[in-house]
Amino acid sequence: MSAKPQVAFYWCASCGGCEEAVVDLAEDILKVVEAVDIVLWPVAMDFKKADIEARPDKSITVAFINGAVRTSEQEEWARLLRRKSQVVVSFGACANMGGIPALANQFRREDLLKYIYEDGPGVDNPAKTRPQASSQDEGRTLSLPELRNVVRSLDQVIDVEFYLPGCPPTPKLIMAAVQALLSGQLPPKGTVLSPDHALCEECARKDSKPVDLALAAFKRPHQIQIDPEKCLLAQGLVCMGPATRAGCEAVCPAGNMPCTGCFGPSSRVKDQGAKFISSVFSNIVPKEAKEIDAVLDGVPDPIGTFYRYGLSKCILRRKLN
Amino acid sequence: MPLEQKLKYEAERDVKFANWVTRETGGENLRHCIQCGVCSATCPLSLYMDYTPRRLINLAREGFKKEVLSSLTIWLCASCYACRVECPKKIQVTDIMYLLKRRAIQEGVYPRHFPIPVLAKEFGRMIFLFGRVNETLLVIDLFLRTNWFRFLGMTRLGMNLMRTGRMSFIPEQIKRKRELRKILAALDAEEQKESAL
Amino acid sequence: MKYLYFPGCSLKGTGKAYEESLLAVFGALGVELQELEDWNCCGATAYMSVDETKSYALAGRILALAERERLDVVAPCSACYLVLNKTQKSLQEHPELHRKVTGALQAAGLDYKGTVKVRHPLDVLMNDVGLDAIKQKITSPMAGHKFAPYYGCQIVRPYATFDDQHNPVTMDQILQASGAECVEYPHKTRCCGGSLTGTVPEVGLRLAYILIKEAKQRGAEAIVTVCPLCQFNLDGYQDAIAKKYERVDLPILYFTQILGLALGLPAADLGFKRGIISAEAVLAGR
Amino acid sequence: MAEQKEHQNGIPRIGFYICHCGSNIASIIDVEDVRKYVATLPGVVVSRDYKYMCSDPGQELIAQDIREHKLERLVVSACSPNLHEETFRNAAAKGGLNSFYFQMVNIREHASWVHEDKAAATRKAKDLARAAVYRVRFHQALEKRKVPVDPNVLVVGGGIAGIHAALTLANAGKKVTLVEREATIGGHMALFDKTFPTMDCAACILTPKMSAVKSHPNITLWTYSEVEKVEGYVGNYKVSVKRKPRYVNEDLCVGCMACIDACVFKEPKFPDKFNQGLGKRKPVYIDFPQATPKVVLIDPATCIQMKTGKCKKSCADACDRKAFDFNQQPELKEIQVGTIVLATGFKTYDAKRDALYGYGRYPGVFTALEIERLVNASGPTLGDVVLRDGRHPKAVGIIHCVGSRDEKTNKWCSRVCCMYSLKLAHLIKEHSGAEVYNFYIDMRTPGKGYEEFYDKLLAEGVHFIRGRVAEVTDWAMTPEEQGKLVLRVEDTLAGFVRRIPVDMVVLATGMEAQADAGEVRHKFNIGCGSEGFFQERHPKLAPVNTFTDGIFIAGACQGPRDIPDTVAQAGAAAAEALVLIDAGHVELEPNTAHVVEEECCGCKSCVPLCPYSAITLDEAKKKAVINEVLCKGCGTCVAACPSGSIRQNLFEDDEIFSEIEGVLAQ
Amino acid sequence: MSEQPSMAPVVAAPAVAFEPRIVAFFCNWCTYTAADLAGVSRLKYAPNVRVIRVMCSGRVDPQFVLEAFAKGADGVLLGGCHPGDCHYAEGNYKTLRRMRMLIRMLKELGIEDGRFRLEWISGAEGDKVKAVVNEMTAQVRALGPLDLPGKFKEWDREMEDLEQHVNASAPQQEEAHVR
Ligand SMILES: Cc1cc2nc3c(=O)[nH]c(=O)nc-3n(C[C@H](O)[C@H](O)[C@H](O)COP(=O)(O)OP(=O)(O)OC[C@H]3O[C@@H](n4cnc5c(N)ncnc54)[C@H](O)[C@@H]3O)c2cc1C
Ligand SMILES: Cc1cc2nc3c(=O)[nH]c(=O)nc-3n(C[C@H](O)[C@H](O)[C@H](O)COP(=O)(O)OP(=O)(O)OC[C@H]3O[C@@H](n4cnc5c(N)ncnc54)[C@H](O)[C@@H]3O)c2cc1C
Ligand code: SF4
Ligand code: SF4
Ligand code: SF4
Ligand code: SF4
Ligand code: SF4
Ligand code: SF4
Ligand code: SF4
Ligand code: SF4
Repeated sequence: MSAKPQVAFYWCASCGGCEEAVVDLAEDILKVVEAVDIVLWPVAMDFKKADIEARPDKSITVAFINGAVRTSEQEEWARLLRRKSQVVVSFGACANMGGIPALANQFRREDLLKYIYEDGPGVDNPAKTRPQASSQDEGRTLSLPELRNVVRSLDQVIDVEFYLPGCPPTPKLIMAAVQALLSGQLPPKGTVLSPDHALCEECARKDSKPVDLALAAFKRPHQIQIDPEKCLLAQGLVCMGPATRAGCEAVCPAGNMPCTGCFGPSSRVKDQGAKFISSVFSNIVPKEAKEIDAVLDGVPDPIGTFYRYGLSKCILRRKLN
Repeated sequence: MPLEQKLKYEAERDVKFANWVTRETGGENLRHCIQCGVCSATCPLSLYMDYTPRRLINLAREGFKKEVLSSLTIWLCASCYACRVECPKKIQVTDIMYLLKRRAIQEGVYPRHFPIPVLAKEFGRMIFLFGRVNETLLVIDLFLRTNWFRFLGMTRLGMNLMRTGRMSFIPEQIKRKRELRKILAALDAEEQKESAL
Repeated sequence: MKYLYFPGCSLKGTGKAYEESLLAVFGALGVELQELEDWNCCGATAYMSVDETKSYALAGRILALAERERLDVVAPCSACYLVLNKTQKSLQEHPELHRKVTGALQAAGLDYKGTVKVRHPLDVLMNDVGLDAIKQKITSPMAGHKFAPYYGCQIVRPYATFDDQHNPVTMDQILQASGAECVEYPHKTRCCGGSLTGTVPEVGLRLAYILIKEAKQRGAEAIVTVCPLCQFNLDGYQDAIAKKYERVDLPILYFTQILGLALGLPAADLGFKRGIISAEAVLAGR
Repeated sequence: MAEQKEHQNGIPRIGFYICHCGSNIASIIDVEDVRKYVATLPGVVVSRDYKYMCSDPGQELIAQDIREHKLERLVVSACSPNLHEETFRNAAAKGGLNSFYFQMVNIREHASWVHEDKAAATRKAKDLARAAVYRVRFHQALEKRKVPVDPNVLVVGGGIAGIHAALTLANAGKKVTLVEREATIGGHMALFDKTFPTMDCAACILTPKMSAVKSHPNITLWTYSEVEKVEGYVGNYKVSVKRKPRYVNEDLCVGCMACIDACVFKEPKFPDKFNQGLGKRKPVYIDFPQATPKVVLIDPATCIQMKTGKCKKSCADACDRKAFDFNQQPELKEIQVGTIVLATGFKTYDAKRDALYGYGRYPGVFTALEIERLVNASGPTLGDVVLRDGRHPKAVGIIHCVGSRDEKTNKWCSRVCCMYSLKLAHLIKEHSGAEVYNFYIDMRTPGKGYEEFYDKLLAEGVHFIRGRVAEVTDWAMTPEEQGKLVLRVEDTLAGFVRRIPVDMVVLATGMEAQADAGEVRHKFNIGCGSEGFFQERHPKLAPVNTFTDGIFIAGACQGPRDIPDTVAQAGAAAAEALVLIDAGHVELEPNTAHVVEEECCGCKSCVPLCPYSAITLDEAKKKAVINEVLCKGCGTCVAACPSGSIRQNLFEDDEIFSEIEGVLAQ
Repeated sequence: MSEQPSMAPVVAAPAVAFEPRIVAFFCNWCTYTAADLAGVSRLKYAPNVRVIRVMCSGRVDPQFVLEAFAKGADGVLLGGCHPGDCHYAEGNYKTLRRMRMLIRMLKELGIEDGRFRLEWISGAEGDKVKAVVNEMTAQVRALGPLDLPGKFKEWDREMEDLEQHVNASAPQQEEAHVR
């Protein structure tokens, strides 16, 4: 076995963006590849589960796992890698907080399956067949991973040492993390590897944010001509910047789009959505319930807005039913 | 004149009755009465009553059932709501009068020669039969049942009403009597269920 | 403007003049009244003494029928007005009663959600039609006539919200709008003894006598009322009053009759001939 | 009994104490069971119960345990922290522990007194105790802030309460500003001829006090003035007062009243407010001869010069001292005080609201205040009791409880009207010889010499009829009722209804909060009870304190009361103010908020939320900063900071989260 | 000392009828005082509410409400001064605004309406404390237990088999994080 650190990459419920982010390291990736041995990287190389199972426990130096945990297979892999690795890094918004896949926590699994396999437009499935966890075909037993009732963040399934935030994490943060790991100068367990203050700090529009927002209406980006200089929140757009951890260098606001919160909250906040509500809505104009409600109507999908990347980490975890 | 004993013993009180009154709709805050007497003073009929409304309230909350149910007061009450509007403690005197009337009819202790309870019952019967009330028939019926002699004295009024076209001997009826009876029957059933409990 | 019309038993019987004049006046003012289909007796106050829940159910049926039409209900008879409003309130306040009554209604295929508004003609005239609109339509004002406005006990107490409980004024204003004068009549809401005159005449007659005498003393040529029971009681027993006290002979009219005259409607359409005490003086010159 | 355990690693050593409060707590809550249970919680090394924790031995017990068992945190389950939080903080300090390492659990007001089910109440007591035990771990050592107290005092309202409080403070050497809304001080008492029960002459006892106020070197008297704005906090209030223009220079006028004689209106023509409209006054007037200050003023609504600018101004000409100034403007004054006494008094119930009593409709119906003026030797009739048409009444009916003890209007008993009705009955009888009827529901005469006064009236032959009058009418049923006002009432003691004809009806209207009490209390940031009177901190133990430190209340603004009680309370309020002034400083709760600079992103979300503008943005650093002197610790900004960068002493997120966890853990 | 092994028997046996647990956040100046007043007046009300005192309803962070539910509350009551009466001038308006949004959120996440309630109760309204507590207790009782901790456990049960399977031969057991 070589002396280089052994590194694994794994993807759970992922869009591929996080993989892309690793590739986006450009020439830096070469440095990384040089410095380490990659023992698992499904997107790029072929490995077998049995190979990993065969390794001694804790023999992998660090595993980067991205994507939310949605199926039994992902769960199994996560546990397996946990067992084999010294350090697990939760990589990207989905792994950290459930991400986009966690929006499914607003629905019952049954309803989802029914829609996908029966009711959805374009579905042609008169027999109403659904994938089964295990089925017989020509005398063989075929098995499929099982869809879980709850979409989970990685740390709701296994213990995690560090978190790389972002959807996906920026190359800069990834590189910094890799260097820290290689150098062995590790922050305390549980650390999110980006600055622990909110995004406005990094945002070029910060100075144009008025002291008193006094919002009387909320808008969605397509409804207005967005002023490219002015604080987006001040324009009535729901910018999650103040409740979102910094580190992305405000790329979304720079691109004229409000922050949607993919970096998650600061370390002092348990629930990003609740905290955002508390800050922004305390400062709206009306005082009467009715008028307040009229303003709130400007945010038609509160869950999708405040928990776009974090429903798994909402204190309530999912919709009850 | 025979002497009447006015002393009351605790044994003569019917505590259950008092509790019943305060549990019925309308009687809930009866115990708050401060005996100010404004109900009696405002009542247009109190001058004929054997117990003024105030005294009746006190008798009821103390549980003097016999006195309360056999009093003329409850039958003299014309439901004008004056007392209820004036009462400083928002006691629903008129509704209390109603519930005492109902209880008196149930227990059959109302004054026999007094036509009002009869009228009330007759009224109910007519509604059950026709769904509406014909005042002419109601009055005739009433007098025939209580004091047909007085009826003769009223003929003048009758003639006047005939003359002005305000009297009719044909009862008005509703079309869907069944529907009405179903409603009333449903309530009877409910009541039976309750008493069975 | 369109309303459901709940006449109640009286307006079809002894109170015909009220119905006749009301329909005429509302017609003249362009207010449409649609009679509630297959209405039943509201139970008035008497039924309350026999069975509370059933009396609420009677009123409940009326409200349920009315709710289907999605119109406010106009209930001109004071007793009906009170009973219907009381039912509304009691159903709201007492969930148990609400359960029983709606249960019974449902047993008969009806339902009541509680959305009906019960209105009095005075309320409608005052708040929906408006005094100004009425004044504009007055063609033969009742100038020189003096009336005692008599509201009786049940319309403003205790459920009405459209006027003061102690000193109601809506009818005064309507009479004044029709050009008449109102005498100061402190008895306007006093009980007339109506429910007792027939049964305990000595009590009812006295109350009626006091009311009529006082109106007369204050210079009224008629008592004008809103309640068919009061009208019947005050009008019908004047012979008996004469026997017991003195002859008073004062016509007892409905406010709709006066308003009708002022609107220029023919007296014949306003039920004047139905009064036992004739109202010739009021009609003089018309 | 006690449970003691050894140290548990990582968690601070906690002492738990549960109070029986005699049987107040112990009769409902199984104190023993709670004590045993809490002993099992992590960190708890001492768990005791005691009969009266707040007693000296109770406090000593705590102090000793802290020393002996090296306690690091303290939890006491007893009554409301509003009552004894301070007591136990002190006990902690006595034992050498920082007083904020303490958490109080309220199992009396919030449990034993409000629940009947013993098991459930005990369960609740355990839950609450557990919450405190969890919470207290996160407590931090804090110090109270000390701020100096400005020795100057503001007294608002110049009735007998304000007068007495101002004089007491001034006599103690403190500088007092007395602000009165009307043109003269004196309040309601200045309207009375005699006062019950001793029947001393009101003027004889009041006017010397009024002039003492005017001449006292330590009192600044601002009449015809109102407080506009109050800022600051205990010990340091900044108050703006608006002085309304009298159009007469107060310093020049000596009150000779030559101007009033000289006014172009030869006769008084306008209703005299001071005399309840029973008399008339001119546009230039003085409320009454002993008005303090003795300075005339002009009513701009009736003065020709003020309305049209075209008057001969004979008044001004008649003034030797050239005191008139028709161009006077309102003046805004600012003062700095440390404490405030509110003595804004009451108003009487509007008798028109009881339509059936005919006030405003029948000229023979009067309010008690009007009668006070009629029987007053210096009133509009010089003490002659006459009807509005000049006749002398032969029979007078006094109706008690008008606008009192009536759920349609005011629920409460106004406390003084029985007594003043007796007083007026006596005076009317004395002045006019009329038959007097008092209609009462219950006769309430609790006070020194009060029942004796009632006894005297009984002997005088005044009629007392127990019953609430249903109506006053001019409608006669019998010849003797013709031309009279008839009262219809049930004589409840006789058991029948009576009609009683009289010539004059007196309505004993009750006492209500001032119409503007709601606004005034906002200005001073104190509370009102549901009846509208100012809310005291505790009905028995802190009757003149409010929930805002440094603001005290005295007299009828706190609730209906008579003059003896008013004066006693005014003295108490003055004493409370003196306590603060003499201590020289007050200690403020350290529950302020602060921004952790390196965490703050400068989003400014918090800045507009602070009601005291305590938060600003440091322009250089682009970070929010909180001025802890201005912060009053509401915590609104703390809850709102979207990145959790604001902390609040005593109410940290950790503390509250652990309290939530603790209260729900099972 | 060991970690509280004795805690289990303290909890009411499951056979007992459901008694809701309601966490209340009361502001110090109005609602907490009103609750004190209710006590001083010896008003009797349901023993289901546990009060957490804050200085102002404005201190109540929506996170607290969520946390209370997550830790086992069946209902959360928030009490502050009446609008216009806040001891801190306007804190309660801010509370109202943010809580209106929280209410929407709770609804979308399937928490029934009656479980969260915002009430303005002044220091003089001891009777209102009684009425509100009784009413809310009845309402929540009718809604039944929310029991989020139980639900969390139940949701995570779907992972148990696998966890055992993967770690069967593991030398030491990894701890699964719930949150
Ligand atoms: C008819 C009647 C008869 C009575 N007779 C007696 C009796 O015989 N004996 C007895 O003991 N008690 C009697 N009382 C009770 C007595 O009047 C009160 O106890 C006493 O007046 C209370 O004094 P106070 O200073 O609190 O209030 P007030 O006398 O009402 O004085 C309050 C003062 O504050 C001023 N003020 C109000 N608001 C403001 C403001 N915002 N800014 C500045 N100033 C303001 C007012 O102008 C007034 O001068 C009687 C009460 C009534 C109604
Ligand atoms: C049965 C009863 C029930 C009551 N209930 C209530 C209630 O529920 N609510 C309420 O508000 N009020 C109540 N009260 C009234 C209440 O008791 C008094 O208002 C209150 O106790 C008065 O307090 P005090 O300090 O003036 O007098 P006290 O309590 O009598 O105290 C006087 C103290 O002075 C001492 N003392 C006496 N003479 C001398 C001396 N010469 N030298 C030294 N010391 C001396 C005495 O020993 C005593 O300790 C009640 C009264 C009674 C009789
Ligand atoms: S965090 Fe964003 S980029 Fe990464 S897998 Fe999830 S959705 Fe894709
Ligand atoms: S645009 Fe968004 S991130 Fe930028 S300052 Fe405004 S709120 Fe903050
Ligand atoms: S009016 Fe009310 S309080 Fe007074 S005696 Fe009658 S019922 Fe009792
Ligand atoms: S409702 Fe009955 S008791 Fe009351 S005042 Fe009228 S008649 Fe008298
Ligand atoms: S500490 Fe509180 S509960 Fe205990 S004895 Fe003292 S007052 Fe009573
Ligand atoms: S003091 Fe007497 S008159 Fe005044 S409210 Fe009380 S009982 Fe009535
Ligand atoms: S809300 Fe928080 S992060 Fe924003 S400026 Fe204030 S303290 Fe800083
Ligand atoms: S805690 Fe309240 S008073 Fe203090 S700074 Fe924050 S908002 Fe202002």
